[in-house]
Amino acid sequence: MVSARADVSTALSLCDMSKRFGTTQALDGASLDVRRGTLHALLGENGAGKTTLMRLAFGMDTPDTGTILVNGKTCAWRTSADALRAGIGMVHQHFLLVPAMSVAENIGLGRGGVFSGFDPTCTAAVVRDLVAATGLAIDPEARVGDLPVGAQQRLEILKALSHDAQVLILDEPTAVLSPQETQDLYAWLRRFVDSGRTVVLITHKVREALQIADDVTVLRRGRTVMQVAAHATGEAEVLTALLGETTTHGAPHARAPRRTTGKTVLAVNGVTVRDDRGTERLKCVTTHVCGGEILGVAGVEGAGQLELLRVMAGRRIPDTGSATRPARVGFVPEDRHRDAVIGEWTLIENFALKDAGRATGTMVWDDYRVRAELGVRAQDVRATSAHDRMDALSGGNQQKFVLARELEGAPEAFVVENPTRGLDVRATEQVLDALRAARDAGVAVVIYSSDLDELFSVSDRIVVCYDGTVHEVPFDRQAVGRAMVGLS
Amino acid sequence: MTDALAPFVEATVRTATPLAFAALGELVAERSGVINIGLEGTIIAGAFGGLVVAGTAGAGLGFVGAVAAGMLVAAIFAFFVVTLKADHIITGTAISMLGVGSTGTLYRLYYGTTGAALETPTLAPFPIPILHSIPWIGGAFFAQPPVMYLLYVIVPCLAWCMTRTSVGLALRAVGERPEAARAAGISPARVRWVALLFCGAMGGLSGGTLVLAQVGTFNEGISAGRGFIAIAIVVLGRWSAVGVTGAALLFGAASALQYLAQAMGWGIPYQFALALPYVLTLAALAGAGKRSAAPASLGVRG
Amino acid sequence: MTTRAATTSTLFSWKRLLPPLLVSAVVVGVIVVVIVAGHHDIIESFSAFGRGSFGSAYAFWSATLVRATPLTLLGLAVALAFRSGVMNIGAEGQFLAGASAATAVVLTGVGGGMVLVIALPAAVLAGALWAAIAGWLKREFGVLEVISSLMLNFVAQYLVSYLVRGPLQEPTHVYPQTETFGPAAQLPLLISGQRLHLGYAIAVLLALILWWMFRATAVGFRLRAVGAGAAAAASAGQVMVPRVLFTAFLLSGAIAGLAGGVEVTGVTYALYEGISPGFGYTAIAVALLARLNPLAIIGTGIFFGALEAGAAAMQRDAGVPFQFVAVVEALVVLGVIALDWTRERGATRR
Amino acid sequence: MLINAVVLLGTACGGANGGAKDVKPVSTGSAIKVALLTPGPITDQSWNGGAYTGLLRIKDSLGASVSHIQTKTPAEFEENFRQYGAQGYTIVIGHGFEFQDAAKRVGPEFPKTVYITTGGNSVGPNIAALSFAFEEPSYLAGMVAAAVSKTGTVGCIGGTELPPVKSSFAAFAAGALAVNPKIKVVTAFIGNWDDASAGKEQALAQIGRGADVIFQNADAAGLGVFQAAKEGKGVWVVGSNADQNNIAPAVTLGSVLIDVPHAFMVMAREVQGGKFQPRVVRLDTKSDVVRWVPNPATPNAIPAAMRARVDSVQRLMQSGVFVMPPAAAAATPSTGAAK
Repeated sequence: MVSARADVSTALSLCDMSKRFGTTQALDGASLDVRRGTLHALLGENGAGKTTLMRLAFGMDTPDTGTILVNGKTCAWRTSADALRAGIGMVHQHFLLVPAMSVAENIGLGRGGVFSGFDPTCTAAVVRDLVAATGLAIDPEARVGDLPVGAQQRLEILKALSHDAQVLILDEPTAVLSPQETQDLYAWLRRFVDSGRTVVLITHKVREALQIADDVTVLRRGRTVMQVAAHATGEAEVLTALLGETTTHGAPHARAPRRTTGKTVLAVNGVTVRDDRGTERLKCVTTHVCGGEILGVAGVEGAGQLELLRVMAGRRIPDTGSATRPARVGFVPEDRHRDAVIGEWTLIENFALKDAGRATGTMVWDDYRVRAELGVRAQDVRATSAHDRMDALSGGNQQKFVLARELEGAPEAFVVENPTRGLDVRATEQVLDALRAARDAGVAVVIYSSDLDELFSVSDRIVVCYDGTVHEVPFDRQAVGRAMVGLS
Repeated sequence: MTDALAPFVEATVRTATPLAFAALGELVAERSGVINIGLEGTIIAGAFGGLVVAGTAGAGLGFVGAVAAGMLVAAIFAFFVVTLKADHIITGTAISMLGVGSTGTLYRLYYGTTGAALETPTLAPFPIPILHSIPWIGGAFFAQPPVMYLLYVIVPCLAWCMTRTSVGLALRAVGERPEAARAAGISPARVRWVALLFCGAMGGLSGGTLVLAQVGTFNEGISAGRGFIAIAIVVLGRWSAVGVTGAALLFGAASALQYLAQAMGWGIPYQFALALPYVLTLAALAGAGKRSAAPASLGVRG
Repeated sequence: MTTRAATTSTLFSWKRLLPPLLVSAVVVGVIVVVIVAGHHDIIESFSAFGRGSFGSAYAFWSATLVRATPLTLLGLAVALAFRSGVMNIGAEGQFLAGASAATAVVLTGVGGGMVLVIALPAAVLAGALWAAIAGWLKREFGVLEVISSLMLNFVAQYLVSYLVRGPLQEPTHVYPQTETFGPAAQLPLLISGQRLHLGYAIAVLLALILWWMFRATAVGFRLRAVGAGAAAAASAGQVMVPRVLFTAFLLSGAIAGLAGGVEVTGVTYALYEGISPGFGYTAIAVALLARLNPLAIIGTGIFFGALEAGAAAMQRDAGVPFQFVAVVEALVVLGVIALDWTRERGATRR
Repeated sequence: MLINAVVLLGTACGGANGGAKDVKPVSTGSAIKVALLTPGPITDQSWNGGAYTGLLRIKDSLGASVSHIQTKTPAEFEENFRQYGAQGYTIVIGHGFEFQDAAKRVGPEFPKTVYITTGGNSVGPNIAALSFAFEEPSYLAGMVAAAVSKTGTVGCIGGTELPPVKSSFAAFAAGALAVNPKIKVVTAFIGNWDDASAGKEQALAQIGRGADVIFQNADAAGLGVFQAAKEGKGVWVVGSNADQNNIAPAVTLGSVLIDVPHAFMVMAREVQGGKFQPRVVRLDTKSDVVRWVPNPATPNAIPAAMRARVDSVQRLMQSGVFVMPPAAAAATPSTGAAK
């Protein structure tokens, strides 16, 4: 079946795509038409099938049914190399880079014939040309593993462009970026589109999508439920399509007056932290949090905020200085899959994981089961039972589970890193509500988020990390934004 | 001292040659993310393949037989490890057993249980003009059977290929992060297949060298653990072609020292001398420091 | 819904039976071809195999289980390490260290009638210490344990070779072995008239203990957490990962050392060079085929014990050579891997 | 005891030409069953290969049913001794001194089976040990080596340090010293019996040290020693265990031979004839089981005077009056009295 709209002006068209993984029907006849020279936002909740659809478009998976048309011609990809050759590039949410190799080598990967020479200096020159042409600054000789996240993302885009991509697919590109980086990226994408090429942007952020996109497509449960020009719709309409119901999302929360307990719960005094190579990531930092307040920490990637949070959570021993912490500190790390849960374990075992370091004697599994079940109920985790495997849960439910675990037993302090990263609208709200509830119960909460809007919507007080130092700033967007880039 | 040095260097190079072939093969396998503990089986298969072919077609073609036999065993390993995504270590153990067992069985089928002493044609040393008369090292490096000179081609080629060609780049990417390679349009499975077949060819060459360039005969245990030593050499050489060659020479030197110690009657218990190479590797590993050069996906199934 | 489930399950049994049958057919087919090519009697070969492994009470108790003892213990050692994320392939060396230590204690004559009470703990300690070298190298220098433990196997092998010709050699200083142990240093037999010794009971008990440890104890949970996700264990559980890895090394080495002590006091009653035909390597297969489950290792231990006992009978009674036996063992392992694959594939297809 | 053995052997040898038919009726009536356990592969053309040839000769000459197994560990030795005993084998031969502990342990359980170890000194009602006077021909080889050596250095290369190998090397050194008191003897062990390449390197190291005659006793690994000699100039090898003169005829002086098949036949006949006597059976030059076999392809390598001298010493050995020098005798395990 070929979509009626799939003509020559359509850069990429996906018709009636279906894909099943095991018992999960990830896509169920979804369609997408992207006009050439437009920025097309692909919206949907977690698990709606956005990423799957784009992986099919990029040849990383083969569809069970459906047709892919590029410039009106039917295509069938065997591997993503075919898609690349046809001018489709993709920037993945989880970067697909080789950390041990240089920028130039990463760009050179998969290019050229079997035995054609690859000259790093030559590719470095190519990269410099690309950098000059695109304005995406990056050092071709740097080792990728040493680069900050923003630079890695620029590299991913450069990689796609180095194949002369006419259609660029980006999967949640702003999730890891600071506000400034996000603005830069959007501006760049706009210029890219204006030069006659095409962008597909996968995102959760409805407002942003409506601001910068030309067209919007919404997926729900593997089907296309809305395909419309951005100017022809509104936030409420999109949200209804997205969630399948009306919602009050987006209404600003009434800011309650600050009501801290006045008692300092968490404090760091003159703390310095060095990384493996001896570089100071935190430079003699002093700050504190009181019970009953949410301290928001802002900062661009690598400014020292993660080290600060880890010292506060007791996950990192400072090289000099001291930290005063209560006995119980809940901690939600940024990288959930790596640092918070074990995918092949049950929820009960994952619940017990928090005690792994200090447990002695035998494990009372019945007790852990009861506690896990209580936690699951408390945070509305959607699981059939506490005996489920962790990786059977969606990302949002996994995150809610981690919150439940870390909030259990009334911790006096709660430290969270980017808690809503990668979550959909509904799950994000639930997570933030949980933080507010904890604050209201008198817990000292510390949150770092790369999303400034989110930070302002939950925090009572905001500090900014800049180059390893911490600054108290007024509760003001402009002040925070300036402090993040080192302007006082 | 000088008259003892030249033979010592020669023994070093001779002992190192089969180890270097096998270790360079293992290097490529490990760079693609596969740890091939079945190398021992590949070497002995190469030794036997070399014997069979050389018996009818001469030493030169014997090496072709050795390479083919090594690749055959490696193909079985690759089928299980790459295609069936089986565990590397358990498959490798089985492949070692299979190589040793099947060569022993076939040897009996071909040559009988108590067959007459086998003598296979061997490659004569081919001194390279001028170079072979360099004092101390000329004999060791430039008056060897021609197969040894292959190393002079393979090592720089491999070093160049791994850093300067798209194939080498693909190989390293697959060993470091297969999903990144897949996203770049490279099939990790195909790369691993090729890497393992190369490893098999080199293992076969190693066995062929033992039989057709050094010993001139075959016996059932002739590989004598070289597959395992080669794995150590790859680690010691920090996963680079030049480093691996250096480590092979170091192993060769340790063995040569052991031969010398016994011939000179230095009175060290010979078990200590034999254990020396392994202790040396452990010491060198400890000295190499924390930053490992190991491919990130080494030994990961799938 | 129910009808659909019923139809799939009937289809299923077919689908489920077919791959194992195919794989078995291929393995048996290759074996038959090799036997025929070697001019051996097929029926005699197979019946010898059956006789030697399970064919009689003697075959089972005295051949299969006696061989299964070191394989089970070492399989448990390997499984403990692997489940904790430690790739200890040095069980062979730790086995030899344990055997040497137990022998040394027995030969000093300490403890009189209770010498085993000292000798076996000494074996445990020696195995743990031998493993600790690799563990220490990993903790201090980040040395890959796969390599270091493999290297240590060779060092241990030469160490035993030295010991039986040096400090531990029998009194006449002629033979490269130790004196035979007295009855006090011999593990009691479990069944009269059979060779099965207490060591096997220890192995089974240890399997139960490890199963319980992983399932129910905090230590086991910690080991498991580090094996399944070291970063998560460190971050969410505040587990001292390097210390736990080192502990896993010590425990694994201790069990392997015990296996060595059990072998000299239960079977050989003396230390010899070449006391292990590569038990430590076969144990990797034993552990992995049991999917690192301690209880299942009892089964895979018996399986490999039977394989070796049956293979010996094939040599004796059917004249099938030793080298061929290695081929059979390799084919069986590869066959099981292939079966595993068909099962996994079946699981993901569903 | 020793004299007794020799007498018995004499009778057994005398009956050898009579064929199996004469002996059979004396036995239990049915064909005997003989089993052989070797510690290494029977394709080594040396220690293990010789034993297998012996087993086949028992099969062909006596119509025995035979079985062979290659075993690796002491645990397996014992297990297979038991299995053979349980299956009613008449004779079970463990080919090496390392089998004696297993024989001591299993022998009493199966009194109807005769356990024989080649090497060692363990004896029981149904246990005997074959003790090869391997030192005698080794001594002769040492004499020849000293006479042939131009450099005054000769070498010995063994697989691992086993008692029979050590005693043979000691006798070789004694023989060499008897001819040339200034001769140097260097000894090396490869560490295993398989690594032919390492065997070759050991030989090359000794050649580099000046050795020009090398006595090898390393089974399969020893094949590398022959290769080293072939590549060297003026280097000679002495083979061992089996007749190895045809492995590298141009560079081999001769072989220190154990006629294992002969020895096995002697014992098999004795058991079949119901005349088994538990003892250490010393098989020496006199019984013609061990002997020095010069290489017929290189008759002129050994000076005529030395050939004559070797012959005369060999005659002394054959008549049983030769006395080994004390240094060599001390290293000989079989001279320790039978327990």
